[in-house]
Amino acid sequence: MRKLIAIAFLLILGFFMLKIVSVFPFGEERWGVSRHYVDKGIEENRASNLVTSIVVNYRGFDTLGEVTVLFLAATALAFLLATCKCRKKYERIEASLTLKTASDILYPLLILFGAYIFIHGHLTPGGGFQGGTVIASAVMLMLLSHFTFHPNHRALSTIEGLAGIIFVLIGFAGFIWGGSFLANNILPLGHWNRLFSAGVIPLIYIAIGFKVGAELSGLITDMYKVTKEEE
Amino acid sequence: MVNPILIIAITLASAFFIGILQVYSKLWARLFFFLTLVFDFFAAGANFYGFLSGRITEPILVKIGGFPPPIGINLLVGKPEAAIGFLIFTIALLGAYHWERKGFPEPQGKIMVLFLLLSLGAAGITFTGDFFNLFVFIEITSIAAYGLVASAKTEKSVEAAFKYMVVGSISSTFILLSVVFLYKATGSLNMMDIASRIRNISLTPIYILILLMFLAGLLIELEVFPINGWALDVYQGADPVVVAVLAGAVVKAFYLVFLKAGTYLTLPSFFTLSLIFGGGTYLVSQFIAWRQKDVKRFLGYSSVAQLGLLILSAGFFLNPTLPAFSKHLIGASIVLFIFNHSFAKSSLFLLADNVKSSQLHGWRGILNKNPLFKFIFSTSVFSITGVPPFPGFWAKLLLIFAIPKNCSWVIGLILVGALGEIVYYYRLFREASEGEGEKVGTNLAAPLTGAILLIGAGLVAWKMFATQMGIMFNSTILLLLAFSIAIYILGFSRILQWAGSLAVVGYGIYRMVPEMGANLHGFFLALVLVGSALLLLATYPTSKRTSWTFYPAYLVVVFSMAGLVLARNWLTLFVFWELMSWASFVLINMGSRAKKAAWIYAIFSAIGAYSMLAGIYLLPGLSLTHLKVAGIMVPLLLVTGFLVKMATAPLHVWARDAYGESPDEFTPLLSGIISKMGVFGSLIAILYVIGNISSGPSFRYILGWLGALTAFFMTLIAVFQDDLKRLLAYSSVGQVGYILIGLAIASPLGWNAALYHTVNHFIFKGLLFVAAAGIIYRVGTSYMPRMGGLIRRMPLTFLSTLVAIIALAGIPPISGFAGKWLLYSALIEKGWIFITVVTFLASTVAFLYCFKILHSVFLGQLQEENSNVKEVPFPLAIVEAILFVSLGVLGAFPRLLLDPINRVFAGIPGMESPGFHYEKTLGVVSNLGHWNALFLMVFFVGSFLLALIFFAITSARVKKVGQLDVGYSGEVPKSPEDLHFGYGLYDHFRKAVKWFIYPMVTKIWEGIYEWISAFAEIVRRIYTGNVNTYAAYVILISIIIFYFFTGVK
Amino acid sequence: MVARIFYAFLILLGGIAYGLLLGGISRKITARLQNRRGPTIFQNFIDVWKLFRKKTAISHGVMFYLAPMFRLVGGAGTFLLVPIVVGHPYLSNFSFGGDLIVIMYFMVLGCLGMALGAAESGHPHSPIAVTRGLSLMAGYELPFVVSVVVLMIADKTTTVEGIVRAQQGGILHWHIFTHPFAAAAAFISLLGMMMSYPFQVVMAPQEIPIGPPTEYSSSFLSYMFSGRSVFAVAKYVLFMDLFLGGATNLGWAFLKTFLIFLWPLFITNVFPRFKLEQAVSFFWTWPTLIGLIDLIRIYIVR
Amino acid sequence: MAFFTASILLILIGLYAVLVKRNIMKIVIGLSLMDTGVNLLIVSLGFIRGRTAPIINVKDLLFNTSSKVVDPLPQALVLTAIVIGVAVTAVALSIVMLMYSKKGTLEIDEYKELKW
Repeated sequence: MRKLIAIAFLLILGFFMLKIVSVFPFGEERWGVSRHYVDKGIEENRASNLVTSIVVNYRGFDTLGEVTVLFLAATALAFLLATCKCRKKYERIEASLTLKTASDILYPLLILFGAYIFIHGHLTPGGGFQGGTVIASAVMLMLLSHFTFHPNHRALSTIEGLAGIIFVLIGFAGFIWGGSFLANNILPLGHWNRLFSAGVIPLIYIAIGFKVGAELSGLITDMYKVTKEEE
Repeated sequence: MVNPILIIAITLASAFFIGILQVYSKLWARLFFFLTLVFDFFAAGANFYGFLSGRITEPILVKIGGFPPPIGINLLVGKPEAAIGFLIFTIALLGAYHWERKGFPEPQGKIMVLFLLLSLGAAGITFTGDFFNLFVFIEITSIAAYGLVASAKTEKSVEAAFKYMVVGSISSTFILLSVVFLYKATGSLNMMDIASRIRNISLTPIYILILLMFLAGLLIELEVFPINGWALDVYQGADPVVVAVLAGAVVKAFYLVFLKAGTYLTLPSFFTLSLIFGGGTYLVSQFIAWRQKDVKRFLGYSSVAQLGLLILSAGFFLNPTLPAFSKHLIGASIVLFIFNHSFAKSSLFLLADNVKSSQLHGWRGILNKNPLFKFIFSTSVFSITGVPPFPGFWAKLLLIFAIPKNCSWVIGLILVGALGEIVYYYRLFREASEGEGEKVGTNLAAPLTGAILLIGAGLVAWKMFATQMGIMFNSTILLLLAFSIAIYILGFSRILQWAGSLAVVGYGIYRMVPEMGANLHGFFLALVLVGSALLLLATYPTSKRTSWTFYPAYLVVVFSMAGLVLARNWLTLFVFWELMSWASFVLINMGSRAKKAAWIYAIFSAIGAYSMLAGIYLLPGLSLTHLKVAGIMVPLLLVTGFLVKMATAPLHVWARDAYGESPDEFTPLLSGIISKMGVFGSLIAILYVIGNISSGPSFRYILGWLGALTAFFMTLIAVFQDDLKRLLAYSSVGQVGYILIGLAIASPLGWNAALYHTVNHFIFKGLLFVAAAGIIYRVGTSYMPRMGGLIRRMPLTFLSTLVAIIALAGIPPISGFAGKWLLYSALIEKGWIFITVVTFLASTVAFLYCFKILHSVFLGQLQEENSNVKEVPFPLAIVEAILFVSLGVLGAFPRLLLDPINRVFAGIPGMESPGFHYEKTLGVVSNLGHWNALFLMVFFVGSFLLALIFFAITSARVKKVGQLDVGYSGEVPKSPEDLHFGYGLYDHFRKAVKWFIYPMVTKIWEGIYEWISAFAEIVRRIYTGNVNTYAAYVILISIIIFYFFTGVK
Repeated sequence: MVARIFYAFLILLGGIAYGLLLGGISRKITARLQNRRGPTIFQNFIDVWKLFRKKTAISHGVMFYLAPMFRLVGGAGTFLLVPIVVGHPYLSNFSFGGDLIVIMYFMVLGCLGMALGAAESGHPHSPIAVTRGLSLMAGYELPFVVSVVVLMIADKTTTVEGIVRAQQGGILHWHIFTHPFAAAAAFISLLGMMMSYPFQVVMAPQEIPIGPPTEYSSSFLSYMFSGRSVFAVAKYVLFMDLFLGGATNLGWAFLKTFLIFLWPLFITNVFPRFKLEQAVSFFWTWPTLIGLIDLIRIYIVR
Repeated sequence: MAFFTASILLILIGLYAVLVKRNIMKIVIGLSLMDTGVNLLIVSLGFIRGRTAPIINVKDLLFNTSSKVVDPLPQALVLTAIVIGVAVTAVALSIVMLMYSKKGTLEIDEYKELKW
């Protein structure tokens, strides 16, 4: 009965949603403000990845918020799990040698890869978030495979905070020298499709990359640590 | 001006920094945390002040990244945003301070980051001018809130956080989807830009659907019924500090978004939507809180209700058809509501944090533990329930008078809801002031700040809006009210307070003399001031029991009555009326057994006040002049308010205990003068409104019957009371019934009767209550069967009581008869013969209790335990003497009072001739009969003296014997108890009239209360506590919104 | 004025004497109906004189002392406020002092005073009797008021003179004929007022000897007795004025009051005693309903 | 259209789990599903037929760009939305862990202490 009612509700809701999307034919050309981003993006920001140009500059404030959300989640999680006795005891099996060795090899490579992604965020698909996530996955891999692996929590927190502060400071620099918060006119924009181009965008993305990497690593560690403390 | 982006950026940076800092030093983290909050507070404050002072005129537009609005994100901070921002950081600072004092939970650094980001998120929601950015900030706020709600890490708090999170996720899904759809539909994310683009596209149903989806998401966050189960759980389960910030600050940010949505997204059904959801939430929540046993949850219900009211106001505020002035009023009302709710509710939650138990019974008596706690609690509760001069009152008033007349049912909804609110808030008040409770915490600085801010805001609102609404205040009255409050300072000595109060009232009389007497207002003014001065004299503080706040509250009552009778406008009258009612509530509540009585008093006061307010709202004009109204509704509503104070049946239920249990020093005022304000009100209502309606006579006839039935039944019930004050209470109510009859007759004779009896009743009932106070003070009980024989101990009190009783019984030659004579003459002249019969009978029955008072208290056998009591204290004796002498003088010379009354009526059309004249031999001559008061007095006194002298000369030696020496079948009784006939007086009569004294009205009121509670109980069950159900409600309500508010079928 | 006071004094004495005499007659008739010889019809004079001449009097306090005066003044005052012969310079008494409303309330004064004195005596029977008396009063007042209101409305006056004047011009103009139901109600309530059987529960000689004044004796009692007698006469006169068209001279007055006096006497000797609640219930139902007939008629035809 | 339908279906399935499932973890999974659905929907709303990704890495794209690439804005938005979704899920999971540590069960009916 409950299920039937739920399905009925959801079907009606789905009907309304479909109604809405039906007025936007799939694949139809329909520009709004983003036409400006597309047409003027290169001129204004010199970042060949338009999405990055939007994420970091046109809507950079959203991204600041996004970073905050992540930071917030990490903090909340750390806070909530700080005193939690959350897991029953269970036997931990040592990872196999193959896994350990592979992880050892992959770990620096993954971090490097992540760094690559966020450094090239303004040129290629990907960016700070993606890069950070890759770095965190490296940490996760190590955590899973190495029983004794312990990322330095203080360092993570510090990196996380500093990266965030740098983001804000870059914004401030724009405010002080460029006339508005997060303005992208304080550094030379450089040439299109070069690594050193697009003004502050790569800097911000690097900061984000560090931040996200540190945050997600911390997050994973926090969750993981809870399970370990019991033993 | 501080650039809003700085507030956000600096807060963010410091949140990050605290994240680092807390790893190294908690102290520094804490310091930095507060530094940031203080900075935010001042920065937001500077912006708000800039707007207030007019230094900033245009809204501040911040272009982030330097891009003009539709391209980049921008912040748009106008006056409302600045205000809400300031509010958010104020509440956040208070909350943080409170939490700091209480101790942050570990790990502290993390929780501080969460707290900071919560306020930041709320500020971001407020400031942003971009829809997607709004979504991001909503998410920041929500996630911080999830964490904070769970921060207590108790089972309840975690559960609440989970529910919040599930429902919040659905809400943000709706918001996100609708924002993206909006982008698709309009090509923009900027609010202003979308607003201008919308004007150019036609509002297709699909487009409306998108907007509705956005609103549905918002309505979840705004806790509308019935999708607010999560919110209530959060209120109940989370740490009160968190709740204080959520309810006080965060929700207000969401509300601002709601307002913005209404402004920018021109949604045709916005008005209906906000009316239905706001009004529904408001009404339902006010009632389902009735049976709630958990204080925090019940505060939650109240919060939800207040939000509902705000949503409703938003609907009106954004209604384009509203006239500009009404819009202005509603805007002001919204501001006041937000302020009021934020600070009052936060204070209450922070107080709840100081109480160990959150159960209602755990709150029992806690007000008596800490006066500061009591102050904060009372202030907050008063403000929320709309007691003047707190902002809640002005908010309600402004809102009501801004709502157009064609939506007058909304007024009904608001007032009924407000009534529900009174019921449960004062139930808490009652519980919290009853007996001695557990110790409360002393972490009171933050709520105290809130309370002080409320008072300040109330006064500012008074100054700002009173004149705009046409409320005029007599400056002398205001000065005197200020003095009244100032009397509080003398609280270290009750005697000093008493003397100070007398001085203030004396000064008031001195200042007001020119106003007195000349007309109706002046007449009542004289009664109020002179009468209160006399009764105040009798409040001579004989014991330490008197509370510090007794005299201030007493004087507030007195001067608000003065302001009331001087009012030249219905609204002014109403303001003072409320002030009087609530100040007297405070006084009644001081009685040690009066808590329930005070609760009931509060409820009935509210019934009266709100129906009066509705009546005033429906009047075609506000000034006290003849107003033409159609139908019986307006006068009925108007008069109900006054009838409550007169305790006319069936609105008398409050009177017995309120009179009986209120402090003995206060009861004389309650009966003698406060009830007369009802008389004043009814008089002017009849004069200016009821006299002019087409159904006038029949309506007045009903009033007459009400008066007669009140007189009869209350008198009958009074006969069977064994408690002195309760007996006098019923008697008082019954006597006021006579006055109502006189008013209803509305002939010159009738009104003369009414006013004469008004003054007279003040004299003799004031005297009786003063005497009762003295007796109770000396004997230590108000239970009459335990008294008796006091004539030997208190001769003066007996004499004055005797005279008062003769006046009460209306027996010539004492002045009480005058009112009776005038009333019967008026009744017979008018031809209301059935009422005449009932009235006559009532006054006959009154003899029964008259004898009962005299016998049970003064006559019969003196009990041994009372054998050492003394005469009443000297000031009381003076008052008694003054009053009984004036009864006698008026008895002989009724013209002393009749002439001023006639002067009062001389200015009123149709009342120029008093309906009687004076002749030398016949005395007062009406069209029907005559009555020579002076002759009767002389005749009676003369013949009495003659008989006495004759007796003294001629009769035999009179031998005085002891009290036990009675003819008792030859036995000599041993103790007075055996001989005193005190218990069960009139038991035989009770058998005869048992059908009449069945407390039917009380039973009906109780039944209504029970039924509403039971119904509320059923409605309350929809909050099953199961998160699946909550989510299902969300979906259901969204579907309903989508279905009914668009053309899409 | 002096002459007027003097005559009033005389009339009062006459009233007292008449009252005492009627009391004696009543005792005689009752005795005869019960097959007793009974006392002489002047027995009440003898009693009063005897009591008055007693050497000592017991007092229980101030109110106790004053109550007989209250009683006497209340009775006498009422008597003097009711006009015996309307328009007569002296026999109209002090009727200028007040109308019927005044009289009705003045009547209570004596009762109240007596009740207070009796209550001060400290004897439990006194308050029992007083409360009974007051309750009974609440009972009989209703039908009486109903009929009085009928008369007031019908004659458009509240003065006794006005009511009497309205009945002039023939026996059929008497209110007992023009408003028979109202009169019936009033006369039934007169039974209660006189506290005769079946409404004798106040005095209740069996349980609470002679009612409220149980502690009174000697000269106090004589005062009370006189007061009571004249009070009774006042009521007869009032009824005469209200229902039997008043009197044009003393002879008529004696006749009519005597007739009214006889009415309770007949009833007294036929009925047993009502309990108090029965009495009140009775008064509030039957006589009231009877009176209401006329009240409704007046309400309609007015 | 298939994309739209599929992503809406995904949202609905997620919601279904929230409405019906008794296990807290499943509810959280439902929320996560819902997020995914929304993200998909947003991305597909930005799609324009026959266009390339909005990365101007060849000269050709530099001119008349708006006729050659898809709408980049929804992608930017989705990036944010994804991160937010992750954050919410993380917090949700930590709350679930706390709940489990309190009562040792994931049954939703056990968490009805707050009601009425």
